[in-house]
Amino acid sequence: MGEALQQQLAYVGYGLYLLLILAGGLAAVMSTSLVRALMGLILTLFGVAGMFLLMNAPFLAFMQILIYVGAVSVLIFFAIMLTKTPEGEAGAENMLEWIGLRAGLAVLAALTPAIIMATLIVKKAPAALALKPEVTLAQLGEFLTGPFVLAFELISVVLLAAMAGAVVLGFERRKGK
Amino acid sequence: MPHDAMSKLVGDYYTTHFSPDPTSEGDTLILNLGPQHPSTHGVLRVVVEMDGEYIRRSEPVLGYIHRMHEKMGEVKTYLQYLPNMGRVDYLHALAWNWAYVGAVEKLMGIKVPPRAEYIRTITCELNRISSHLLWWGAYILDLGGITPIFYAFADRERIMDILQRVTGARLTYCYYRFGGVSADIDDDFIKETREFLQHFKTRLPIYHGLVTGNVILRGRCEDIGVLPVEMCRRYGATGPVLRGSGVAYDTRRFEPYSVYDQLEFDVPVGKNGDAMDRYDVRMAEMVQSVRIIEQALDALPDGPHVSPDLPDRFIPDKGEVYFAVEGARGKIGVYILSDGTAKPYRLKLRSPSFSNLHVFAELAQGTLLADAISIMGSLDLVIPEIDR
Amino acid sequence: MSMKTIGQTIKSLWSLIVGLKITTVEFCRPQITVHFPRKEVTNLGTYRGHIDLVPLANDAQTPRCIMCGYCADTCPSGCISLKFHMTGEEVNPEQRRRLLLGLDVAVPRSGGKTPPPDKIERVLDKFDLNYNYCSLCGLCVQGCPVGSLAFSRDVYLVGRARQDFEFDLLGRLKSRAGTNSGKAAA
Amino acid sequence: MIIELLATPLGHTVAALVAILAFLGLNGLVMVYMERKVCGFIQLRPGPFEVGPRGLLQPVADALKLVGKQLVTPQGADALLFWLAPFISFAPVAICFLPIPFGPIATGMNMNLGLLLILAFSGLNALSLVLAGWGSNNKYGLLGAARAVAQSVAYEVPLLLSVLAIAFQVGSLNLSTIVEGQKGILSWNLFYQPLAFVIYFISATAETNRAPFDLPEAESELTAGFHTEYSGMGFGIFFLAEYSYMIVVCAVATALFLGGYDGPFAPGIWWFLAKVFFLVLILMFFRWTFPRVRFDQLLNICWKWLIPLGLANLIATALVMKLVQ
Amino acid sequence: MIPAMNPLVLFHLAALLLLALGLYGITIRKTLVGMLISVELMLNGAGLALVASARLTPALDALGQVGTLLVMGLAAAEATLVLAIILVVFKRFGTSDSAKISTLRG
Repeated sequence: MGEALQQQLAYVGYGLYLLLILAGGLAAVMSTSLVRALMGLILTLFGVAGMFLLMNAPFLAFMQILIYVGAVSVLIFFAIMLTKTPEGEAGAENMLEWIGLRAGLAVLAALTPAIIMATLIVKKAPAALALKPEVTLAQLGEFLTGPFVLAFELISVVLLAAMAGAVVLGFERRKGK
Repeated sequence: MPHDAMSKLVGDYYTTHFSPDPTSEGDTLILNLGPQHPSTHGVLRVVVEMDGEYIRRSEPVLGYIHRMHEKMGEVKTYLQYLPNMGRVDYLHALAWNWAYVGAVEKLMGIKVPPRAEYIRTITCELNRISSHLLWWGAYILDLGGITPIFYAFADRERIMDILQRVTGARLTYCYYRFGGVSADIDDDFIKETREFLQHFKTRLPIYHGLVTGNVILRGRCEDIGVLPVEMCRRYGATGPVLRGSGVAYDTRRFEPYSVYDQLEFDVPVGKNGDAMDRYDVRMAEMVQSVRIIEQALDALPDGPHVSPDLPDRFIPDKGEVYFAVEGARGKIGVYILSDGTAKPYRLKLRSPSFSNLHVFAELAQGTLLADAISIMGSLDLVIPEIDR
Repeated sequence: MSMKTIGQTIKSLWSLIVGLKITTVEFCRPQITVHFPRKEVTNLGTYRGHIDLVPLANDAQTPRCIMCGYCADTCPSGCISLKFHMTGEEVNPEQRRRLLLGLDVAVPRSGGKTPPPDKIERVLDKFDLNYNYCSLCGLCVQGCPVGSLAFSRDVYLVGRARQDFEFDLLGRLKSRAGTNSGKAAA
Repeated sequence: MIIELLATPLGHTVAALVAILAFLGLNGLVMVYMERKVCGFIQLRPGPFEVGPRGLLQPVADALKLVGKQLVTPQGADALLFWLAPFISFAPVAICFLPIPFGPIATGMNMNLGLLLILAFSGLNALSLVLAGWGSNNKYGLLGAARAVAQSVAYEVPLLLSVLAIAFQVGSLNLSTIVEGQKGILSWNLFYQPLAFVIYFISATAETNRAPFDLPEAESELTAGFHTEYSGMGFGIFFLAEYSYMIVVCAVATALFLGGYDGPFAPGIWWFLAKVFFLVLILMFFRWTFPRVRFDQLLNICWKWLIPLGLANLIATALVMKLVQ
Repeated sequence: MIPAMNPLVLFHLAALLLLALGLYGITIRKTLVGMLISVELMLNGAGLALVASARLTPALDALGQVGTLLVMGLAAAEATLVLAIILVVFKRFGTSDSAKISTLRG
């Protein structure tokens, strides 16, 4: 397989993943049903995972699926189920009266930074290097336990705190009855 | 989703009139268990209000298999009503046979020959074992164990073969007659019964090993559905449900009928009144039934199997009578009010499942759904008996 | 964690292994299913099917029935119906009434002894059974004073319509007698 | 040309995927037959025996029946999510087969992070159950979905812990490398990490929703849980996914603990399959022997026993590895 | 293909797309769960940009990946906590609509 073919395949892959991200992202923000929005998010997550793969970072891609798709999105699903917010949650009827103002503001909020940054990215882009060899797990591990040990530990503490907090809040809910 | 749409969809009287718990804060789920549900054994329906997996309130809804047995008793002659008795509780049909036949005999003063009494005891106890076996299998099935019911049915099949030999039926027996039984037992019957008892004694340890000792089953039964004696008294629970709570009340022992006062047997009782105790009581009762059958077979006298001096027509004098026997599910009572005609003026059946069922609503309160299923199974309900 | 907890845990794990042992043993045991079309169960002799008429000992065409109507009266679901007519001459209206009511006819459990026939004979025209409603209680068979009813032994009786279970027992008896005699002739 | 194409990594992967799909279909039939025969024999009955010789064609008949059935979408259900769920449940399982070394060369995709890939994609199973339960507009389905989430999230932790112990020991997440390290029965990881094996197997039973941990579909409580409303092939695909998933977890167990394709005389692939199906047989015996646990008991087993034990095992492994070094 | 469209730019544009979508979503969504979903979108964009920068520029490679990993961990923690908060809010207000749970309204 020639270098050129691989290059082309990479572009095709990029296009595919971009499409996933776009479609999923749109579904995530536009869909009236929260569960469908979540499905959109998951689609996006897969697209991002694909981009990680394109950048030859499979570990990150799998972690993306393991953590985001396997855990975070399931948690969000739980939140949807427990709050019982049925379709039309985005306020379908409300949205109609707001559509001019609110949607316009939202588009503005999204587009302003997007346009500025896109111009910056395109204009001031440094040259891309060729893809570096895959970072091995061992390297990552050394990094995490070496210079980044503090961040690593902090994340552990944050996770622990989040868990404890969730448990405490959950118990408060039970007691409230 | 679903919730709002669903609350609009349900329109049944019992669901819409199921008054929500005043203390509930609105995020509860009204769930219909039954009438088609794998664990409601036939057509019982229970409306439950659930908070997550916990049951807030529950309410049994009866009447899906109501067949007007009591009313039928008023339009049929005494003899014609007899086959109905096998269909009230089809799992322990002979006990119902006995209760009705005994009541009429008491009303008309008919003497039963001793051989018939022993035959009745043997067949009724065999039927009790088969009923308990079915309960055992079905209960474990409710708890998710699928295999035991097949073993139970293999043994039940042998009991049914034995009973078919004399009764001609395999489930809804109509075997007892006023003044005796409809057919005499022969040597083959006795031989087969003895063989079965030997076989059954070897099977029981297997059952205990497979199920009783199993830690998962114990986890599902122990401390589940603890039924205090006071509550039994309030609801009139009888049978293994009552004995599981530690009250050694058994009609066979405390209001002895037939030849039960001449036979030796224990009345097994539980301690805490949880589902495991009810389970243990039933398992021990099967052993006692085996004991009773063995003694009865040994003591079986010769003689006629049906009283020779029976009246031509069964028309009792005016009067009323109540006769109770111990069924597999509890105390079976038949009350007859006679106005001197060929048909009863009023016939009332006291079915144990009816009383036992109503314990469920209170027991299930605040338990997990899975526990409620376990409790319901441990009460050993036969739904047609509830809706007489 | 105390030793007791560990001991209990081991015990409970052992109970699971005991269960697996039992299922393994049963796994290796021969099956007890009786495959119907290939094998049949052996206890069909005590099976009770619908009722059938029993012929006289010396005449396979005529049922033992004395037309007392006991079976029809006793049947809880009323699925037996019979019709008969009388032959002979000296029947006065009073006798006829008594006969129709069955007052002089054999009483149950009198061993089938009929009262003096008064020179009349009764002929059974029809003996129908609606098996759809029968609950096989056996009250008719037991009550029959002359033992004219017996259970059939046909386990594999099937039908597709209600009419398939409305039996003309007299016709069955006759056809049975016919085939029997035919067999005897052959 | 074809040989050349197959030799490229991409061609190899595509060919492997096709082979895996074929294997999954066949495997579904075999497992259905096996399960019914096993449960039949345990219950003293013959199991399927009418269709074909010894009932061998029964699964085919079942499959045809499922394909031929009408697909019913319940009233008020979210049709898109409802029909998406079976495919979300099936597709990741097929991907999970890629890194499994069936034989010395019979590996779909020999990748360094194979184990991680399997763990990542098997986590999607929970999502499909939730979607199915939510999408079917059924209270039983919803309860089943809630159970599925809690169960699979909880049991993923001990599963990861036990797998990590092996990864620590071998120093690789490549399944082929892990298998290569186990030559001869005495070097099987089972004997070095028995605790990890037990934890893994229990968690795997729970992750595949097999009895006694089949709470999301507990038929005596929730009628059929998340797939109450599915008819025809919707149910069929869930079924197929469940059986394929069983193969995945048993194959991983074989590769991690039982020496993979290691074995004398016969070619490796037969040894691998034999070990996998032996584990599957054990799973089936579990199902037909034990009653179902209750939900809180299920979580208690996980949080009070499996996770602490798994952590202890992991730490012990790490210490031993450090000392040996 | 315009010359500036090297892979790095492409990946960064994808990340930017995620950010924009997330921003739009967080503005237009009215429920807390919807906002959470939008936040996840933005976090993903951040992760993507980090990795792209690390992989395709002379920057330290492992650094970007570790950073993204940490972002993922944070996202998990955040989701847990937000879930709990949503539960409490829902319990107290009976809704998770952000407009309705403002008690400071006049």
